[in-house]
Amino acid sequence: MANVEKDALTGTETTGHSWDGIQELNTPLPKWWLYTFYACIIWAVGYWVVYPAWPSLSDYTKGVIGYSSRAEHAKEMEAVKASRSEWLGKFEEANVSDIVKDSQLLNYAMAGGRALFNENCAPCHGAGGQGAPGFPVLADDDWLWGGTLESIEQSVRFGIRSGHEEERVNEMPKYGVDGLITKEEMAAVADYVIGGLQGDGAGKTVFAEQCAACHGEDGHGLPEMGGPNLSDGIWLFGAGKDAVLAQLNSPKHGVMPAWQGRLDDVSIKQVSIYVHSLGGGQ
Amino acid sequence: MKHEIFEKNVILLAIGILLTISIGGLVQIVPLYTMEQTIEKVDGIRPYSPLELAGRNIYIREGCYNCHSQMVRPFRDEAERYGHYSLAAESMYDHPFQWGSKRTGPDLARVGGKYSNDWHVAHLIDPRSVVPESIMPPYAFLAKRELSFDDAADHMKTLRIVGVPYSDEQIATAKEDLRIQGMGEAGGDVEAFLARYPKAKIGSFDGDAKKTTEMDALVAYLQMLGTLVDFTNVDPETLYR
Amino acid sequence: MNQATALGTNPGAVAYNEEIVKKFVVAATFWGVIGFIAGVFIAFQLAYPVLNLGLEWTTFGRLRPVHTSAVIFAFGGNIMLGTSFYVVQRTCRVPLFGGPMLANIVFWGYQLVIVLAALGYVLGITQGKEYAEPEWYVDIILTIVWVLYLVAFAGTLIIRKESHIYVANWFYLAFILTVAVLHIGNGLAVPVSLTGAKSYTVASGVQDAMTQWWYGHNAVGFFLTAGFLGLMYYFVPKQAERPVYSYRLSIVHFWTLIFLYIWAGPHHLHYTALPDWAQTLGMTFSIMLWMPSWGGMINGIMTLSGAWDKLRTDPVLRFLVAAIAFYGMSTFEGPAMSIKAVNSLSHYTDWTVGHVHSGALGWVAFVSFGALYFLVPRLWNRQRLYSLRMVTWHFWIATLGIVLYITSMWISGIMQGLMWRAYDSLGFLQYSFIESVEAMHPYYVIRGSGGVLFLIGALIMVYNFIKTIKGEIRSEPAYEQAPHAASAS
Amino acid sequence: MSTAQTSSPEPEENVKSVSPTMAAEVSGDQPMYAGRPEIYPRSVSGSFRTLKWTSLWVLLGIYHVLPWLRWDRGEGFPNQAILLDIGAGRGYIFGIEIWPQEVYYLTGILIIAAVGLFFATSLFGRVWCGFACPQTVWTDLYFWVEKVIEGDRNQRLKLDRGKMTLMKAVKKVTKHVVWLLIAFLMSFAWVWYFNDAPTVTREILTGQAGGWVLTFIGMLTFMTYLLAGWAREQVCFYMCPWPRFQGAMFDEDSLLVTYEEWRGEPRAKPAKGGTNFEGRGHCVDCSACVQVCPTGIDIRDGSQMECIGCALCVDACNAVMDRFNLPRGLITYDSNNNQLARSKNSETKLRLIRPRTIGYMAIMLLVLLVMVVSLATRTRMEINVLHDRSPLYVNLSDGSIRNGYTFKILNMENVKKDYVLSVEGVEGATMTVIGIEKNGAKEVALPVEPDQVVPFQVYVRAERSALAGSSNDMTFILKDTHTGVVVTHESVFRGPEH
Repeated sequence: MANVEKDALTGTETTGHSWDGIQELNTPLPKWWLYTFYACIIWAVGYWVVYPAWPSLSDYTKGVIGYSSRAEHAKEMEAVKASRSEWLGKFEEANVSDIVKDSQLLNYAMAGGRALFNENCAPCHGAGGQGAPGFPVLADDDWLWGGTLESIEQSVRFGIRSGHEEERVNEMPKYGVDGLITKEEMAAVADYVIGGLQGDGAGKTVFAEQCAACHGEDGHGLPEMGGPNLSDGIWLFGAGKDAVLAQLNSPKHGVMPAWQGRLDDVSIKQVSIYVHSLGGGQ
Repeated sequence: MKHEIFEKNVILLAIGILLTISIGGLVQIVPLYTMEQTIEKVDGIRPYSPLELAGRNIYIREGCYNCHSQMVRPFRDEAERYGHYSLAAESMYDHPFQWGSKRTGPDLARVGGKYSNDWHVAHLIDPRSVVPESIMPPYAFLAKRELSFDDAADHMKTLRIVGVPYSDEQIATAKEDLRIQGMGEAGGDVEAFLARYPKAKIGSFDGDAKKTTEMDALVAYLQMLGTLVDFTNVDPETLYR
Repeated sequence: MNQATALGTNPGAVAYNEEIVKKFVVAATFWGVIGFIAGVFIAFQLAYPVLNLGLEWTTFGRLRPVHTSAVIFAFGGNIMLGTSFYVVQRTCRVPLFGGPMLANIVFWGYQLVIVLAALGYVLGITQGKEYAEPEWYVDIILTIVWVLYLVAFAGTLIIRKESHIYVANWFYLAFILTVAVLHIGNGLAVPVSLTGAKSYTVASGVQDAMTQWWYGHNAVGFFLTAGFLGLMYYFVPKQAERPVYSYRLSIVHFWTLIFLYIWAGPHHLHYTALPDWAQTLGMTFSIMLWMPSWGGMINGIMTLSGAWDKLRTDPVLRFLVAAIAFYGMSTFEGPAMSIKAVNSLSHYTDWTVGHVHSGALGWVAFVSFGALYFLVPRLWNRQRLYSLRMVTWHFWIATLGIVLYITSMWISGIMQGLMWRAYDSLGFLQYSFIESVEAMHPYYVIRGSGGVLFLIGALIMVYNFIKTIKGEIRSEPAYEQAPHAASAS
Repeated sequence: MSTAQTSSPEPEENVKSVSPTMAAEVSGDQPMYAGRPEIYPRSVSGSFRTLKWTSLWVLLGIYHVLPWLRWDRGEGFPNQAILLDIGAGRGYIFGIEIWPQEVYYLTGILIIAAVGLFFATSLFGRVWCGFACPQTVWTDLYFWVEKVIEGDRNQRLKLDRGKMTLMKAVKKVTKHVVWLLIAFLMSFAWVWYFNDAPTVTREILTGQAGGWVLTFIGMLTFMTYLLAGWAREQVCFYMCPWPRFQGAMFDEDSLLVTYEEWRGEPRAKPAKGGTNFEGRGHCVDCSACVQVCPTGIDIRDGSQMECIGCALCVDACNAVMDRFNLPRGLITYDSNNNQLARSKNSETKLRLIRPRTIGYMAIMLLVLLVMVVSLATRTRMEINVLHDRSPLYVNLSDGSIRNGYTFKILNMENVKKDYVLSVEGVEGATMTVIGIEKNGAKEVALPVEPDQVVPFQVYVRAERSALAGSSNDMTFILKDTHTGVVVTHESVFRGPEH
């Protein structure tokens, strides 16, 4: 190499080249740099042995401990479940109205109930119990079968028209299809109902004869038998005269499964408490 | 020093560089195409309906990915906050992917069905009218602008070229499907539409049934995110890889 | 250095094309300021969302790519193109290959790409892939411009008059070639129609994610690291007037750096739906990358070590030293953050943003400022910069800005990550997401203020340049070194 | 431009004594890699050495003793004055308790630390590196151990060059054991800050400590031993970013360890018994400054990155100057400007107050002020309110509107609190709280246990007529009935479009 010079300051040789006045020294690399680099490589190789690492076109090396981030996660979630078992005992012993009196248990039930609700109930009742046409809103104060904790727990446990032996069930007659009342009577009672149950016409008479038994004299509903409140402007199968007429003609009936058997006892309590809270906690 | 040959020959240096930098990318990318288990075998994944696709394009246009991820990681806190971890299968028809890299706002991979349509619309129009602490920009203009997606079929054909299995039927009914999903029964045969796009959310999302706006499209997209796979029917061990 | 003569003199009398470098210098300065302003603006949008202005063109979502593209590709890109043209000519002792015509096409083509891309973002035309937002038609123009750039650069190397290719040019060449490969690989897309802007990427889902971060990480690796190392290898020894520390180290760290860097992409996808094996590779290669990255730092800093006494009197050298320090810090922090356990906390948070900016503000911008301060008086043939004192003030103010930026983002990121995974005593999530957003407010204000300081520094630089180019000299106390023996008696 | 190399009359000799980083001079085929040349610093005494000892013992003392201070916080709360309880997410600093969302104080501390470093450097150069950095402190301590066991510079040189004997082996083993013990103590103390110190000490000594504690101790012991025992000055040369930042932070008025080259050169060994310093420099070329340097450099080569500013060479040189009856300060703490002035015999000026230092001061004071004010005025109760998203609002059967809120109260005090919640902004609004208030009231009493975060499900109900539009601003007001302190939280009440 030509023009190898010695740098006066460091005593190291240059490579002998110069580019636009820039020269290069030929200093050996520091050892620690090399060793640290080696250490990183050795660590990496070790890591490859232990963990999934190198792919082929169809598979990859699995690593000696058979690690999978998703399997780890599943294990962690199992552990979380197990850690909650002490709470489960408390839930098994207490009934729902005792649970809500204990603020810790209540918070626990709310958190657990929310998760259960989102998983199991939200598909029909909507997130937060916002409801959908044909699926009751659970976030308001209008309860078809009663809004107390116990009523809700029973609805959840045994379902509505679920076929369970303790199901909640009722049936509205097919006034139109079966010709139980005339077209005119139907129109009159529909007007009466959407008119806010006011006035004294034919509609009121029909209502008193045909409807009051289930919906109550004043139309405020009879939750014991699942007769909906017709006076509150909250409509399960749609508002307006057409919807009311359709229901009179050939009523739709919602079905909710019995959750006993699908969810364990503790889960049913939790979800009932959560649903109860959605409605404001009657 | 043997290194001189590189220092004296540009072509050799260039070839050396190209070879050196090629290895990593090839080893990491190619097997993702050839290895079968890369994309989990789960039921329910389908291509986007035309309205969802339009919504997704708006999502991309507005740069939502700058602040929202769509990738739930397999951690306890994320499972409890967002839901089941995301699968590769769930974004297999995403051209491009929108996993994101920053959570200035929350993850959206499973936002579908979590909140009401009303909330989404109010929130997009003015985020602080529902969440006072929010720092999200307002997107009121989406509600005012009618969706222009007349070339939905062209978009779907393009996607078919890059591998999304849209059927001829789906492409032929693109315009109709757009209408049905944005208007419900008034737009056409809902059942046939649902057969083409199972689990799609139908209805006027912004509450105005007369026209389909960009807001409708975006909310339709948001409301289906992460809802296609029913995890109660999936054996978790089949997802390990 | 003799201050009395102009700095641009060219003793070799080779007719270097310096007009083109001037253009790039002006463009880089201009876009830099635009990019910094955009950054400050969107930073404050996060603190005060009313700044989104209720207009569709000014939302954070549309302006953020304007900021990132402006600083990376417009500011950084013009710096890279400009300095590479300057360096390659001088270290090959020949004028630029292809003549002024080719160089001008590259320059104007590149500016066109920037303008088209930025306009697109504001109007909502984006491919939706970070740092690769431009749609297909811009991608195509960029590809053509880039190939022409390669021709001009490699052509100059081929016709060189020096026997060996200087190390700076290895890095520049690796930068040009790799960026081309990455750009094409990640940009593959099918347009919906030839008359419309919209296209769909060829890859989807997990493959697209991998491709994107193969690109995204190596945009950092080859654009902002390898490319700027090339810059460093010229301007540091030049300004310090010292030989490069170690030629051997150059070789070892060059090849190991470019080989290992390309593997690190999957660390952006830890714990995602990317298969575990790919994540392992991403993490392990990131760790192995640590020493090769530091090789560049050692070569830079040890080159400067012989000129340490100049630091008190050479403000340009300050920028270069601080840049290398920030480079060392970021390339340590990076591997640390690539460790899966750390990443599970840091990912998706502001920590990443802070990390990127310690590299971007501290390394890329500072080394660029150093190069610009070196180039301007030389290109315009001035005796010196208008004011060296103002360079110093630029430095003091900018470093304070970085301190505010990094500390706030660091803490906010860690806090965000901790809040997301915090559990209460019953074992339920302690914080809702929005609480973490609310908690970010003070940090966003501090970060924005840091950005303002950084911007003020850059504006001082612009003023200094305008005055320098006008040929003015500020009357100020000169920087004088303490006497050495020779001058003592 | 003249640099150091032209000024050294005998560069070869210089080279030998300088540059521990450089490999031995090998012409032709040099090795690819070179190890670290061992440095054998000689012990020295003087004012800077005293300062360095003081700083070392004070800092080590504070570090090891601080976690043992106690502070009474009442029943059920840690009584350690300084404790970072990661598991519980609490930080305790004497009377101050920090919750996770208050970590922004840490930002303030970091900013002050960074600006403080800039500030100190602009005044006195690398004082941090020379006197306070943990790397310096422990390395210095290790040097001292080395000296006590193996003797001073010359004895150590001899020992290392000599053959392995029993004595040598004993010395070496002893040294490393002591080093490891110091490292162990260092890591032990680290753990005290994150656990109750007496408890964790007992646990470790009785073998009951958890895996994390042991892992930390093991790692930190190893790192301290490696860095202070083996890597030493290489950490400062190659790895640490602060030397570079500090290098960039010097200005002409910063006081640095400086060799007065204009006075010292040309250097020469004095003639026997010579006191005549006519026609030559004051440097007697005794190389004392080189021998005492912990990083093995020659300060006479000028300011260098490798210099950590510990000023031991000042002490060494002053002793020599005294012996020759020459003025002290051939190597001195001085600024560039003063050196210029001194060399021209003009007036020197210590410029500690200058725009830059004032600026740094101002920033530090400002940040400090903000921190103090916010600490002094912070309330130890906080509320977080999350408005329900589905449904946004509910129509009730009597036509009124109800909104749901997830309401969280943070009681950051160590006593049980009774709060009263009310709302403002929506006419006639009443609240129900699940599990607490069933019927709707304008004020609801909410009890919260000490140091707890408690969530409540709150429903607010209002008449349709009270609403101005679909979104109504509403404020929650929480009052501490004991102290009267009030905190408010802005929220919204949603209703249908009118």
